[in-house]
Amino acid sequence: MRFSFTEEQRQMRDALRSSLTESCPSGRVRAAWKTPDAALRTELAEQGILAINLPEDAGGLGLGAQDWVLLAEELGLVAAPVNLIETLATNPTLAAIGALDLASQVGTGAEYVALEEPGGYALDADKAAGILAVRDGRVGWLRDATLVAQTSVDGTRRPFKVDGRFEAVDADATELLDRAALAAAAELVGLSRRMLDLAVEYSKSRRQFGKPIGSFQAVQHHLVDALQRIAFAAPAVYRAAWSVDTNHPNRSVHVSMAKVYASEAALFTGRKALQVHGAIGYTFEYDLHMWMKRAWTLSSAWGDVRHHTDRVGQFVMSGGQDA
Amino acid sequence: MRFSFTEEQRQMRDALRSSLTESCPSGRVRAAWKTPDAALRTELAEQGILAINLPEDAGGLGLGAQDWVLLAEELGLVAAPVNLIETLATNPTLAAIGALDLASQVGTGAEYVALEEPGGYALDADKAAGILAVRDGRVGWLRDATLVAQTSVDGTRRPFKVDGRFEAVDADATELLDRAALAAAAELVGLSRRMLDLAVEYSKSRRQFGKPIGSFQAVQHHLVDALQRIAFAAPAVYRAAWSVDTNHPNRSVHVSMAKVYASEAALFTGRKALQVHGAIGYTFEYDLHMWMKRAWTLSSAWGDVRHHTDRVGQFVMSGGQDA
Amino acid sequence: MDLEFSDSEKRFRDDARAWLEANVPRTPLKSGDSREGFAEHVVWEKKLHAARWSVVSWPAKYGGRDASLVEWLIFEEEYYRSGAPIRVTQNGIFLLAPTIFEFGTEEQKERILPAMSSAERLWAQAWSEPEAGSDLASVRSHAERVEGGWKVYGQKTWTTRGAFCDGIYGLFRTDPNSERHKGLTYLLVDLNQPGVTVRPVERIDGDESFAEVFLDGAFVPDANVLGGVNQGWKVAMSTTSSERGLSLRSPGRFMKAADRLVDLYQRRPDPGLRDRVTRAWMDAQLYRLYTFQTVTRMIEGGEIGADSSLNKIFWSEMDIRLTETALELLGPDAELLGGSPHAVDDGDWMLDFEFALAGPIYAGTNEVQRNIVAGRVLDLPR
Amino acid sequence: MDLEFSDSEKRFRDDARAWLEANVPRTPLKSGDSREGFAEHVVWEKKLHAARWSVVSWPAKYGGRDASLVEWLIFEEEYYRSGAPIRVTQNGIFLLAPTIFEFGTEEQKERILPAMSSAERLWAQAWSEPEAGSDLASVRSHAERVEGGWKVYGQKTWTTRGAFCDGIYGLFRTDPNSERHKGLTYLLVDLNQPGVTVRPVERIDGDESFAEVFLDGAFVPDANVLGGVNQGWKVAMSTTSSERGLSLRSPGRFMKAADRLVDLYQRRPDPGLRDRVTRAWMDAQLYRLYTFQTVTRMIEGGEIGADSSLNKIFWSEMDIRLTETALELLGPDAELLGGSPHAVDDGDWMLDFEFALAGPIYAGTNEVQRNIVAGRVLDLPR
Repeated sequence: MRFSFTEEQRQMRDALRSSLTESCPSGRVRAAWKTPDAALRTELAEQGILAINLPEDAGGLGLGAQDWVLLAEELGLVAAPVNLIETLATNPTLAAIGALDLASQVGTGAEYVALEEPGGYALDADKAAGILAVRDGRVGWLRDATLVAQTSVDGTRRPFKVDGRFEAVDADATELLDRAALAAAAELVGLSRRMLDLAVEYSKSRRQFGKPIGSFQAVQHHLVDALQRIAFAAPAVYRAAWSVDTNHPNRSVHVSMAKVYASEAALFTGRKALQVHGAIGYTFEYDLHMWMKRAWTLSSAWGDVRHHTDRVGQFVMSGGQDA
Repeated sequence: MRFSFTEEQRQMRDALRSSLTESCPSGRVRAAWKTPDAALRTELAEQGILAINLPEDAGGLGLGAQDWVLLAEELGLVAAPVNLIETLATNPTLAAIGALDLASQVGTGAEYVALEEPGGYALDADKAAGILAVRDGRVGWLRDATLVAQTSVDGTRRPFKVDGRFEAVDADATELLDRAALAAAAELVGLSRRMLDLAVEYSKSRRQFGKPIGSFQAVQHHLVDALQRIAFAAPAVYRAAWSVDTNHPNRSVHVSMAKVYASEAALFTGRKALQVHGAIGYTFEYDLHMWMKRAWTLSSAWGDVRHHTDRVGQFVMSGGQDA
Repeated sequence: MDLEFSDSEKRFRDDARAWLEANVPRTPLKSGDSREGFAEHVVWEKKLHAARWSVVSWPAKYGGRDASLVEWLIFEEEYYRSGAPIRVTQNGIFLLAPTIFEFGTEEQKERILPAMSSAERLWAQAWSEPEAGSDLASVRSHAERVEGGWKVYGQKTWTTRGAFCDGIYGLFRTDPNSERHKGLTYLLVDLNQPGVTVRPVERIDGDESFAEVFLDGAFVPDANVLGGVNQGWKVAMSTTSSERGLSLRSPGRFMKAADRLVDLYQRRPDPGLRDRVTRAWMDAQLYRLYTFQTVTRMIEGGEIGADSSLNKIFWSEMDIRLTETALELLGPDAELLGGSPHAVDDGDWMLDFEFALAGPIYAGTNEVQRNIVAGRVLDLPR
Repeated sequence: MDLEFSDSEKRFRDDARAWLEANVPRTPLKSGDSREGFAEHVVWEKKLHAARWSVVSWPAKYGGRDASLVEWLIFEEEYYRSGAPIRVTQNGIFLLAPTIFEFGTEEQKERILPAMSSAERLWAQAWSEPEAGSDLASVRSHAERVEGGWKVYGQKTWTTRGAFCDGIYGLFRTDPNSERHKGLTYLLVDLNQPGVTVRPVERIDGDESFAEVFLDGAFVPDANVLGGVNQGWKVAMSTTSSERGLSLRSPGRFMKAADRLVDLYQRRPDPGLRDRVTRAWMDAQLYRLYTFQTVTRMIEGGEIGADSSLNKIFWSEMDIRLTETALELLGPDAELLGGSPHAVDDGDWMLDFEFALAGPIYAGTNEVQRNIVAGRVLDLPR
């Protein structure tokens, strides 16, 4: 029993944090609301992140969820305008079906494979070399797809309603969607951490009634409650990464728990952060809303709280044990 | 549109408050945990309260729910160890089935008619001249009843599991149970008000960290949140009284709303009051727990929050309108 | 107690409903918080006024119908029920006007109120400043005495629709040696004059309805002092009490929202959310009951007082619960904005949710409201 | 990351489970918080000790097995899973002992710990006083210097099972000129001596496990000073940190409660409460994960620190949600106490709920815990 990351995993996290702090300030996120940020995929590819969980014969690092979960969290921390979730989810599927050429091109950032969310939308489907989808419990390609562009409340997301000829492949659908839900949960933890940081910093500098608002117990307790949810969501996410890597018999239950707690932590933290900020947080000019909107969308994408609670409920009510 | 009580109704309320403040201090409630307080029924009878909603030809005052709802609230305020709910509920039923002799004896306090709660228990059934029950939507007497005594967490309540030969009578079951739920809701509002008062007073006198705990924002906001729930539950209860009197087409919906909000206000206020008190509130010697336990029992008796929410839900989802 | 409406109240409702059904635009207007939409809304306001529905509770001489408070609530219910456009005049007619009725001179009433009810001149509130949000007494904007009036200096923020309105109202420090609540004056400032710069600020929902107003020597004639020099705090408290009380959010708004939510549930049922949908409907009804109780108390000579703070806490948090429930029903469709081909209800729920999130912030944060109730109602120590 | 248990950990679990299955009393004991039940529980504690299961993580020489923290958690899981009696020794072994391990002399360890692990001498905490609850630094009980030790005076309250135990531990003001955190000393006071009066205080659940302890010149030998004269605050903070941290409420307790709740749901299903039952189960699992993460950090050289406050907030509020859900499932049966012929699960859920309600109060109220996190973790200003 050892519930911690390796030194190497933490170093990869730290390295990505350094590079993103430099390369992906909030202004870059804001710019991506106007113009999609194609360069960011390339930059991540250069750091090996798009190929992290591809096999070596597809140019990948052959690593697993425990290795990328902290990186996905980092992308949340900066609200990076890039679809890493889809890539982390589909990479092992591409390898499993032997699409190694395509996989290696995804790894270099030359190509992008879209994945239809369970809700029926696929991000950036117009730029995808292929669209994977799950239909009736099976994975497959959507060929000759028709795309209907939608507008998301998060301006960096470009969802399309997709439909097409379904061409089944031999891959595990639950594994695929579990990876996506896990990556989303990790991003949500990162988003939450940053929203809390913003609110804590603001509460120290903003003065009302002659003192910093962060000295008022009501504000303090809002922030502590958010911290508590984040602090407890994180181990659920990390455990799920281990369960994905080890293909634990209760993997899906663990992923669902991760998604539930991470979604709720992000929604709760967003609300409390906005409340602590007051009107400034309600402006487009201030950064908070970009994190908050990503939190709203990721918490309902890849299975929302109801969906994942229900999945755990089915396990528990049928006598499932996890201790 | 006039949503207020008459001067007369308020005077009756004030008169009962004066008399109960004198006659029913918390020590009397405490004593009733050991020995049932038979005298209190007689005292209420002498003030006409047991006969308030009996017709004049049964020695009653011929008044309605709008006249007794504030009185039930007063009984809650002092946690009076008496089953007024059953009497307020069954009186009109006794009149409706022509049991005027029995009704007049209930009105004088000489007899007591028990009413089986929807959960299957009847209070003080061993002392009852008769036990009314609702089975399959019909009202009737339980004749030759077997009684199995239970122990309630509220030591002033003496529930019995009852069964017997069901002898149907010609009375409206929903009306009967609506009156009981309304009376319970009113008592819950009174219980809540007193628990809040106790907590407010305690928070002003108890000092920690060099000041009254009532000056801490966290404590203040606990108490305000309780006050808000009580302040909003009360009009729901008062409206339901009017709807009972006018036999409003949406009477049951209004009663359910009253019971839901009053139950939640009482449960919430109890929790917050206990938290504000700390350990002292957790002792048997201190009064708070007697109010709190009555709140626990009355919130689940006569239809709990789930039951009444569901009843409103059926109305709403079937297109019911109430404006 | 009589919770039936009187025959005349019922007739009033029928009249309002009939007019609204005949006149409410069938195609929704553009957002009243955008410049283009604002103009469309002003046209609608003028139409309302022409039929004497713009300010039903005002005296007829100012454009109203002398309606009772109950009738006003009935009108509000019908207004929201009909799906009529939001009132871009609301910060004038609901927040400034009650203060003018209470503190204004006859001259002010006759000059300001008819132009307000007819939407000739639109008013924006200017309470907040960069250093004064919930802490209203820390305003720094000030006014200097000049011939015939005042010159005003400073910065006001979050003046909703300030970029489109004609005037603002707010507090200015008129006694430079004063502190906090003292030495403040309630002034009405014309925005169409030199010394005024208005910078629109985009909100998170994409509308540009916030504005920052920079004042650098704009002139305010003595006639635009409301309630006396250095009396501003008292006058403003009256306004904020109206703001928090009855008029800011009437029950009809939430009853309509709850009905829409029930309708959404019926189209996308999810048994796990049924109780929450029911509760949202119940909450809206409860808010209506509470309001009728308050109105009765006012009619019988009572006051709103600090109850308006309980009120504000209730509706603002109810609105969030309600809209959150809608988003949960929508699940992955929740994120789609209006204009998206697959958006449900044209994406309105997300906009409603975003707007609801502002509820616990504006008009005095809910933390401040709870402090007010703790001190004034529960008499808790500071 | 390796979330599997090692083979030796699995063997440890198997051993514990086997012994508990063979030895846990089949008929539940009377409440350990009643005098009669307490005696029964002490018999059980001695049996636990005889098989060396009473303090698994202690060194063998004090009665333990030198078990790791992970093994201790495993033991706790098995202990609760087996339905074994509550530990009436817990305020000694979980709260006092860690402080003795950290601050005690060798003599103290050898004298106190074996008698504690064998349930020869049972200890009660004496933190609270009438004027010192969450504000521990305001203790008024004091100790006067005498030949060979101290005489103690004052009143301690809420000393759980104080009426049945042999000794108490707590803070006393030893420097009469000191204030607040200074001049306090951590003393161990024998209750079986003149100058000690113990008054049982009944709790709301009917047990008499609270006690008030009146001290009027009782003697404390120098050997019972823990950690040095006037060093009491530092020593006590160590204890309360243990108290709030790992040992007070181990995950096994809530996992067992969640399993019982799922079982209750299966007997009395109510789809409207299904998600909440599921959530209770998830919460217990989450608490386990959080604890394993903390234990790993400690094993790797880290400290609990203020995280223990987050921990306490979580489990105490989870426990209330869990037991409230059970009561809602029970509906009108919830009020029936044990002994009632129709009580479900012998009325345990109501007792569990009542006990859960105390969670946000004892061991430092949750308000104080939130203040601690705000200050120490978020570094918010005072």
